[in-house]
Amino acid sequence: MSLLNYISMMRFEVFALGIIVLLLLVKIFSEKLNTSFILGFINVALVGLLVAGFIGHPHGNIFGRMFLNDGTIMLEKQIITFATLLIFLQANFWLKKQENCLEFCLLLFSVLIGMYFLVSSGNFLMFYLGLEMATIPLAALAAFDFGRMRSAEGAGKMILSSAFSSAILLFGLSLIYGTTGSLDFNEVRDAYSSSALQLFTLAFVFVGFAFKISIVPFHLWTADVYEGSPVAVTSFLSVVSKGASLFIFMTVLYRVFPMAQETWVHILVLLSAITMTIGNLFAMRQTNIKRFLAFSSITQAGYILIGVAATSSLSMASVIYFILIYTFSNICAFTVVSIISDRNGKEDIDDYKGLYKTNPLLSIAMMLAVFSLAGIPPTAGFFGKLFLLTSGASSGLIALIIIASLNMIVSLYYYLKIVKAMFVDKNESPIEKISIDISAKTVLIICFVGILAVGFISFVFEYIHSLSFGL
Amino acid sequence: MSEIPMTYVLFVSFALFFIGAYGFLTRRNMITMLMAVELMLNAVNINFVAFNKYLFPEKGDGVFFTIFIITIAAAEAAVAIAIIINIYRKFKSIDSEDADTLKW
Amino acid sequence: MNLSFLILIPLLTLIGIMLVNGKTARVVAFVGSLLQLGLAIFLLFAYMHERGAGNVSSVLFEETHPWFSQWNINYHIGVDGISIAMILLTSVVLVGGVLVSWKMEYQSKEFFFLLVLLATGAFGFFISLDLFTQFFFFELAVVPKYLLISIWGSGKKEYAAMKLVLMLMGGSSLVLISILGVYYYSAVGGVGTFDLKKLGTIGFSHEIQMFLFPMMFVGFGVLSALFPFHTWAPDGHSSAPTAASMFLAGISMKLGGYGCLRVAMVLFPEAAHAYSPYIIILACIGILYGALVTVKQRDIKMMNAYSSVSHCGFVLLGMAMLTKTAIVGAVLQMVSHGVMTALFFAVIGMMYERTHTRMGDQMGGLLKVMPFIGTVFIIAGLTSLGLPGFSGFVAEMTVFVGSFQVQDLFHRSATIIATMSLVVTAVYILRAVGISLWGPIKNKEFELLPDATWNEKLASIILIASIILIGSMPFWISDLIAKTTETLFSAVIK
Amino acid sequence: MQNFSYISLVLIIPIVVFAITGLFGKKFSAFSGILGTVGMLVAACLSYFAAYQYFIVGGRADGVYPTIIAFKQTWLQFSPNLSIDIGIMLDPISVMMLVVVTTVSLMVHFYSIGYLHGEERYATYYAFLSLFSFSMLGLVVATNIFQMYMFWELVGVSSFLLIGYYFEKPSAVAAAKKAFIVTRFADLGFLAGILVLSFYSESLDFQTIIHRMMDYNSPIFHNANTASFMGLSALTWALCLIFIGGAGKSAMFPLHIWLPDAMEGPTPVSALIHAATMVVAGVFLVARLFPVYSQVPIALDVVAYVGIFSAFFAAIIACTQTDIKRVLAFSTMSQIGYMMFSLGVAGGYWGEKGLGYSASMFHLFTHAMFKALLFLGAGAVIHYVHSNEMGDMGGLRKKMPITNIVFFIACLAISGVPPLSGFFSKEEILTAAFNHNKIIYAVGILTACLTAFYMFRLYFMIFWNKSSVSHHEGEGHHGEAPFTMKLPLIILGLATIVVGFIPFGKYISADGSILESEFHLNLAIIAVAAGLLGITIATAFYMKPSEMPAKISASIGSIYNSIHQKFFIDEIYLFVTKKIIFNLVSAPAAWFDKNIVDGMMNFISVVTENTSDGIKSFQSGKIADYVLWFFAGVILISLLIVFAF
Repeated sequence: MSLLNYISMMRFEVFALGIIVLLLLVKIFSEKLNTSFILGFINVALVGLLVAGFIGHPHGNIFGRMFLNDGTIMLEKQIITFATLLIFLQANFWLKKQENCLEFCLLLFSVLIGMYFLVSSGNFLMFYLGLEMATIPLAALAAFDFGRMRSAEGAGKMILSSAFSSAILLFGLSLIYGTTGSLDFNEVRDAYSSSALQLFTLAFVFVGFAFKISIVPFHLWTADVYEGSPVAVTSFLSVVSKGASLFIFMTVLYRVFPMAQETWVHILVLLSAITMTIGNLFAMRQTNIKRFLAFSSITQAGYILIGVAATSSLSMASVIYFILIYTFSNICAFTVVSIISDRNGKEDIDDYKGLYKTNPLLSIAMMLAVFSLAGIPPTAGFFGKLFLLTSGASSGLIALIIIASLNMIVSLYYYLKIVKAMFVDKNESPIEKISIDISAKTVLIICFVGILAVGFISFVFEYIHSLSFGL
Repeated sequence: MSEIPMTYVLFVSFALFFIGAYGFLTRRNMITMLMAVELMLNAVNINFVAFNKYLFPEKGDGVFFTIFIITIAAAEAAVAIAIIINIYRKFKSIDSEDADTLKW
Repeated sequence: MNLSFLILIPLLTLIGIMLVNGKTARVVAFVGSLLQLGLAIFLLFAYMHERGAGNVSSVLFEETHPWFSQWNINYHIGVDGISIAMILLTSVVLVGGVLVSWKMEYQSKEFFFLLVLLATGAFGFFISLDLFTQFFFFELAVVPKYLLISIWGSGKKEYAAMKLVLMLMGGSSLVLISILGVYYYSAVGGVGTFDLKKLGTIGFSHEIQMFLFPMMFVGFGVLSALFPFHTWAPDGHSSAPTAASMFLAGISMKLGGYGCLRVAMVLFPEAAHAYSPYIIILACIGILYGALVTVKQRDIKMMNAYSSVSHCGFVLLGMAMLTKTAIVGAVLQMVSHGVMTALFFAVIGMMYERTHTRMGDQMGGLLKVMPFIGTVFIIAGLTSLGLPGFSGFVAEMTVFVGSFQVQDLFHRSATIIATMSLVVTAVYILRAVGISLWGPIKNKEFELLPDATWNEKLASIILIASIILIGSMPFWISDLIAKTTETLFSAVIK
Repeated sequence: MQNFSYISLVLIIPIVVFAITGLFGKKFSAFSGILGTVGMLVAACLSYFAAYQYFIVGGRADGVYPTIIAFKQTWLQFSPNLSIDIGIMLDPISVMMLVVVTTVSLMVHFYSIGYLHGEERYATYYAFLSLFSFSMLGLVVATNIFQMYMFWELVGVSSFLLIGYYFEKPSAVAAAKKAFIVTRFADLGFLAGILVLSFYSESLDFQTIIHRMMDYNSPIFHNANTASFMGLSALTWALCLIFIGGAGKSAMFPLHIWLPDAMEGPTPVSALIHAATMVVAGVFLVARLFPVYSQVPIALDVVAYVGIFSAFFAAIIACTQTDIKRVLAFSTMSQIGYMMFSLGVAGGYWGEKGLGYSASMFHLFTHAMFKALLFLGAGAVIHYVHSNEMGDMGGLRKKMPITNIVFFIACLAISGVPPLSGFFSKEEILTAAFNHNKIIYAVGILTACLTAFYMFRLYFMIFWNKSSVSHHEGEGHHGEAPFTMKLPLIILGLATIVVGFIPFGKYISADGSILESEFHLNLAIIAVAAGLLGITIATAFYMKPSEMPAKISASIGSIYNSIHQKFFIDEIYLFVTKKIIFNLVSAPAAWFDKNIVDGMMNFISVVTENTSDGIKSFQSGKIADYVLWFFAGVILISLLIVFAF
């Protein structure tokens, strides 16, 4: 295998690594940093990454099956890259004001590389490395807002709980290694015999994922970190980090533990029901919009688990499809939050009262976003959610679907509260008219198109389905 | 020389793991909590090495993994301590109970 | 006849409303709705022509395009007699609604946008033959109501809007569950199907029917104010702005009825038989209880809202009787009530706009001040209490005659109980007429109030014309519906 | 067989007039009266011609008058058997009713030109009048029981609109509502009856129903007669229920309460609707279905007893009323009671037994004439005096000579004094009653006496009694009445005198054959004597101002009072509706809806919110707690995996 092949296989990783190196060099050699130049460069680089994904479809594995690549993984990476691009664009305005803009980019790309490796991993070692790489810099990012107490507190909670979670995960992995004699996904699968100890280890591994995806009761850090972090990091956490973890979660469950399917489907169903219910109940009472979106994203994770539990190729396609749609909707919402928060630091739902009067575009964007999250037609969220439920139905998870549908009513309630604040409520001093910078505007437009079009255009789903697999 | 049976080793590692977990749950000082995590990670390390040595000596997977864990644990500790210092600056305390402004 | 135009025109109208500025939106909405009405009428004639030419397939103008082929989801549309009646109703009410809101000042562009969006959902719902597509349109017609009510409404609008949307969403959740259940159980090796026509031929087992039917029926039933899930209706209708009330009571409630009838009963005929007594009981409670509660209302908008509960009970009663005539009556009642209640809400809105009160006893003597509006109110009232010559009579009598054909004491008592509401209806309608229109003028300020403007007149005339068209010449529409009923409900009809 | 298709014009003209005056009446208000009158004149002429053609030219076929369907069109198809047809059916009674309705309507149209001159809503009035005429005509020519029901409702609503014509008067509003709701309540019975009857006879068509129900051997009749509910056969139920409808419209006890109040409407309207035409619809309904009724003795008995009781009951009340229109209203009720029991005592369908049927129709016909005359006369008086109270009148015979004369004629007629029309019809009724049921006959005679008494009480109180009416003198009052009002009075007066001589039995009888009514002299003498007795007492009491009536009423105190208060029937109704229905059913229902049913929904939301609030400590903000939960989760899942799944 030629070097070119290696690079082609690992194009995302290599590309991202190159950027990191470049940034470091810039950091070392330039006296005074030109932030807008760096931002422009990163924007272009991310677009380049995205484009790079479209050239050819490398299949195969390298490093002794440590690193895998196929269509699904490429797609997942592209979604991750795309989401990162959107988030970065959204954060441009904020980053311009930061002295340490470069560090932010460095950390972001480290996380990104971690995620690339994570979704590409074919071995638990690689998986672990990717996971930690995607977590530790993220904790640093969460603490990026030096000046704010909350940022530090959130980051502290994140790093400590993630350390704990990875310790538990590792313990599980060590037991897997002990019982199967390998860390390679395929070999583990072949050696897996569903003995009591192995099932026990499954629980430990499971929890490692559950932490990242913030499934109840492993979600408690989520809201605090979301609230404390800068908006850009929050959206990254809620979209990219969660998405990447879900991708690998599915891969691991489907590829490594098919023997224990019955066991983990039960657990997934149980946790899914708990997750959406608890997420909803907490989301109802939030007043901070970021915290609110944190719980909303927990609820969404609950819905996604339905698709994971359904274990068919259609359900996997639905999950990826949903994550794509969720990306659009959540980023749209966070973009609005960041635009407002960056200008005047207002993050309370009450501050949004009367927003439509002064900022119609932002309100409509927010409305579309929450409707999409709530699964209201004609937004794409409707299709995403319905496909998840349909996949659940096809696998006969009727009870779970009933719970999910009931939860959708509750979630509609609080999503409508946001809409109500913006469109209905009167406010003496609403947020004044905001001129939106061009990059954020681009994000909003892309999200508009995404939210409205991804659902109707069946091609997207067909494409995803052609790449997905199931049990 | 008779070998120490693997179960002995595993006993130590399991004990270490749960001691670490217990420490994490009961300590309020963040640095101590971090140390507790290190204990847990070391338990995992022992596991890996022991399994590698006793059960699958033909390949070095476990040992390699251990090395990576140690490395990453260091990185993790670095970031964690940085954050904890930051917390100390803001809260004038590294007691985990004090840093609870974000809740509900 | 390409049915997709029925969705396309509202969509283009929506785009048009988005593009133009402020005041022009109403013109666009009006033109769009008129085109739609024209199209609906054309569709009626095209349908009759096809039928006349001997086309006997159960639905006409079918069109199928695969949409999400992995799920077996198709964009499958087509119409039968029942849906044509509903489409006509929707387009008439839409024109009326747009006209009535002509003078809307506050954020009129958004208002018309949401109104037409609602209509789009309704049109799509009525022509879909694929459960997924149908559900899509069904939900599309729910959430805009929240905004319509909470932004432009009156009274405790926010509470009402939230309650309405959540309850309707609850209904639609049940529908969703049952649709997914259908999908699951229809899968014979591989993926299931959403196609109504195909599902109709599958024949679910008894247990499955017994499990899914109540969910689907109650789910749709919430929308058509099935007791005890009707409480969204009074608050929602009364708080909504005029056009939205018209749409809510006129169309949305019919979405529910149509769903119960066209989907639930067609798919689960056995369960429909098994559950019909319970539905009859609930419908009767709804009819009589709704009417009795209406009597107590001071607020005339509230009155009409509760009376809608009562009237929609006839829809449920008719379909649960499971005779051909009664089912035809149920559909007729949907159409009739749709137009009637739209007219009623329109005229109540006109009165409210002028007097700024919805309390009947604060009005008084309005007939003298505004003869046109007063007359329209009386006509609407007389339609509501089932006067021959107006549509309500035709529908109610068909339900009664149909219901009475079931030869046992239970069904007959139910019919007789239902007929009692006719008297109660007369009581509250006349009471409303008596206190608000007749009698001496209570408030001196009212003496100077203007009568209807051209747009209000036009809206009233269009709606009244439809009422009279159905009421004095019911044969065409009853024929239209009866033929479809025969083929569609052959498995259900006793 | 002749062509009767022109009859549809009789219906079309009023509805067209209604449309024109209703839509464009405002523009040419004054013209609408003339338009309405001319239209009705044409309709009346057509009806007369039709009657002539039907009875005289056409004559009998096979010894009976044929039933001619002039027009029939399916209007609404319920099922293959059941459909509402709109059509025109001509048989003796419908032709007779056509004549009655168009005549009285024409008179009222004409009369109203003067009576309502200068009213603001003049055009509306004529529109409603035309609507009423249309509906009433549609009712009488109905071919289909459902068609009849439809027009039945329509006359109800036109009556409602006309009673509420003076809608600014609260009393008029209340009266209109009452009239509509009470009749509507009764119509429920009618509707239920239709449902039962149509189910068993499998048809809604009058002819078919009658044909099927007359056939003893048919399975259909057998079914209807044997299917029983609570001890009565389905057919009995059907007929009794239908009779409830008829009783409501015809103001039979206990559904009569709306009629006196309905006098709030303009007086010509009372003449047309509440005296001559609409209120006899119930009688007409029973007559229309008489062949079926004749199969069910129980139903006929119900009709008879309700009729006679109402006749007597109303007559008693009429003696105490002081409002002239109310007196007339009760007298109407009483006379309709006559017609009803007359039908009820027509125990059989064939031959002599059917005398009651002919008599009833005859009385309907004559009553229409003289009662319309009385009302129009009363209208002229009210027009002159501007009051309904007898106390404000008296001694008007000088001021209003023509009115005086025609009123006197009408009073004689209603009292059954020969040779005026009322005598003939009432005599026949009493004969029929005598043949059938002696008790009814006795009460009938007593009622006849009372009738004469209160009518002459009325007459004397208006035109005699006080020698002069002081407070009307000085106002420079207009004359008796304009020409438009006088002419109808005269015409109807003449009609009252002559119509009695029509050999009614020859044209109208239950089985369609000629009924030669014999004249029973002794029975006639008793009836006339009863009438004269009543007149005499009235003369004694009321011709001159006298203390006697007051003394008598004082001596029977509470009885008089309860009669004067119409036996408190209104109060009972009021109690039932206001207290029981409104306060004990409706108000709790509304409360229940708001607090229980809706409360349930709100409760769900409250519970959700409370739960949400209750579990908030779950997210305590302390990292140690988070990790504890985390660890608990791990343990729980491990346990679940190992033990549960």
